[in-house]
Amino acid sequence: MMKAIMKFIYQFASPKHFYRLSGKIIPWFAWLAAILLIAGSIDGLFIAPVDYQQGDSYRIIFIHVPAAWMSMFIYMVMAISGAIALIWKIKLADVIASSSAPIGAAFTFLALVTGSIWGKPMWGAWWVWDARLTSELILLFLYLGYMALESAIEDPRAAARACAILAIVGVINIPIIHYSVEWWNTLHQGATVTKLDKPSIHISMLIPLLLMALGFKLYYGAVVLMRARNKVLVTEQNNRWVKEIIG
Amino acid sequence: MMEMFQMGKYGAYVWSSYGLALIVMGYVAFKPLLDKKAIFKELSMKYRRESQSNNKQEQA
Amino acid sequence: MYNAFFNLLKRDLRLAFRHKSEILNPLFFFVIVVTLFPLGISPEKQVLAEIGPGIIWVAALLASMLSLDSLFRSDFEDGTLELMLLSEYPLPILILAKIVAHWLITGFPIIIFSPLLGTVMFLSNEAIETLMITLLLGTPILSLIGAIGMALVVALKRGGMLLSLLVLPLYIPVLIFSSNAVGSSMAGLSISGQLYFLAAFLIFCLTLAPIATSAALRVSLE
Amino acid sequence: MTNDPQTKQPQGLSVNQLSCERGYRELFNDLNFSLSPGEILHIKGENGAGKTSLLRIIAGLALPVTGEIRFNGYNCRKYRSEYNEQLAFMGHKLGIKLELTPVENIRSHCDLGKSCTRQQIMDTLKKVGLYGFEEMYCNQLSAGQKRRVALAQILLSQTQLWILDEPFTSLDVIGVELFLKIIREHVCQGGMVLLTTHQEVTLKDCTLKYLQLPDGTLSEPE
Repeated sequence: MMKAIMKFIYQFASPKHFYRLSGKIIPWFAWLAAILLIAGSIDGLFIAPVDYQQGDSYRIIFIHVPAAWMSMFIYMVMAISGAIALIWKIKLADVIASSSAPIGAAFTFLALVTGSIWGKPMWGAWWVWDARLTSELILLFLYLGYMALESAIEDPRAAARACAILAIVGVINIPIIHYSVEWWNTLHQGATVTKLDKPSIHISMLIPLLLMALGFKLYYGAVVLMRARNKVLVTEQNNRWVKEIIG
Repeated sequence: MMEMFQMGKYGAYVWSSYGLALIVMGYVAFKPLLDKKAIFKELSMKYRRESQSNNKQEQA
Repeated sequence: MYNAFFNLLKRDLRLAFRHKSEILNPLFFFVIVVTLFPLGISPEKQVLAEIGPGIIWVAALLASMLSLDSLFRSDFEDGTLELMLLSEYPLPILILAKIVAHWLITGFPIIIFSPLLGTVMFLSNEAIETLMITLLLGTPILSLIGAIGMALVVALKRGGMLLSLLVLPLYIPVLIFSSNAVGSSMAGLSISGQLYFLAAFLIFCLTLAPIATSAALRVSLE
Repeated sequence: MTNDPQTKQPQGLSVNQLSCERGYRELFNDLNFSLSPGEILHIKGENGAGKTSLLRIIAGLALPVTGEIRFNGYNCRKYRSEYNEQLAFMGHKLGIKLELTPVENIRSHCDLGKSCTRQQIMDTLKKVGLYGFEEMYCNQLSAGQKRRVALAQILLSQTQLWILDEPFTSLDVIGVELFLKIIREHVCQGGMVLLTTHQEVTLKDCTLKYLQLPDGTLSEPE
């Protein structure tokens, strides 16, 4: 039984099958993401009511919070698919992991910069050593390390395996880092900063937030598949089906 | 109408955030399309080279 | 298996004693970096006592990171690492022996010298005591985590910069809790929480880091 | 080994459907051969044909793209420790520490596998022609003498399968002869040897097979 399931998975995850299937999925993801992001932006920018404490500046959270969620989600995806690749030797998992890294780094960057832009009117400074921003910054370092390691190792298969190990080590450490930064922050700053993060959010603000979050997820899905397709073409370049596609 | 875009006194912050998101995400989404073109070009050149050298071998 | 562990440990220690610079360089680095701060910031007692714990810990962190190169580099270059991978004994055990040896060579002298630097930075006696305890718990963690990073870059020609990018983010919890413990004991606060965290983290790393390191070495030597 | 369900197993090494890539270039594809006790396999091929890669894959240091290697019927990747017990490897890097003496080198190599006494080490050193050099540091030895130290390590490993990558490099004529003699003795006692070399190997009373890379055709000398 187990063998049959594994066989199915291997077949499903075969590069050729993946290439065909992902080609069909991407347009759906892309269009849905575009619709959701546009709707979420309009809702977030113009329709959601003004926050009585922060005025209109809070509208940045519709970018900031989903981007921060995505940054952590994508790192998780990288670690899990890295583990899958190491344990079951599924090549596609490696491709997904390494295709995810730049997208995750971009979201982390976005979360950091929007957090800082939001911080300027709120805290009066571009940068505050707030626990979330600091954790996000460390996450960015983890992403940069991952990408640097990947580009430093010449052999693509060795690079993928080394990066998988790094991602797993990183993902085990993230909760520890997060906890220590939070603890450090409460010691030094008190709870002055976090008031923005945990207000019981009103439904009219929640809707655009969820729209944006879902849009970001679908956007990630579309882009990661696009990048993975490109990688598959390169790694499988000696196979006949690639030659047939390229002609 | 203009008030709506000014967002109180926070217009610059909000719009720059959204603008930046658009630029970054747009670039990330657009890059694979460019890559794909480059890969197709490179691989098709490689295959042409290979088939050429194969033909030569057959002729010889 | 125990014999394999202890013999490898002995071999590494013997090698280090034939290359004394391997022991002394990280120590000198540690001392020099700490002495730079009074020169760069201010020699005032209050200022130094305030920033002292953090500075000593950052210096220990950097010294430990820079000494990582000696952990696998020479074994990689002369091929003994390859033979270690082909040993019939479990690789994580052998790796652990190498890490312990490396800690004894580079981490332990730092602990011995830390009271001196604590005095120079005007730390109180209790704070110096705490500093030594945190170093005792913390530097092995640095060696263990660093070994993973070093194993990933050992085959690369210019691995040094990359190593710092990989390893330093993972060092952050140790830095936070250790320097905070020293600062707290200066202020006369309880430090048991920080020490418990460090001890737990040490045990955690002790069990998992050798496994991750040996997986990374197998990839690197391919 | 005992866990393996099948009871009657073929003795020796068998390589099935092995393929290997470097970068995106295929080195060899669908390689099949087997080696029984008492046989020598000489792997031939031009530079870059993948000889070293093949040896490293068989030794378990590198991963093939596809295919598997079985030793006495069991999968080498699954039963790594049992396989390593039967394996001795000599690569381009000899695995000799320059700061240690031949005796120390051999001893630390033995610590990774089967233990050996000082008497055994001295006897082996005499056999490979290093009598009188045992207390010199290896950085004072010539390249050929270092080879001999590595040969002594292989001899003392008491393993069945020897994997030798260019073992005759930097050896003089006498050294090569000595090496061949030792290989023959090993094979006559039921050992197996896999080797690459650019020299012609002539061994009487031994089954010598050739494997040509990259196409993987097997042949025997007339």
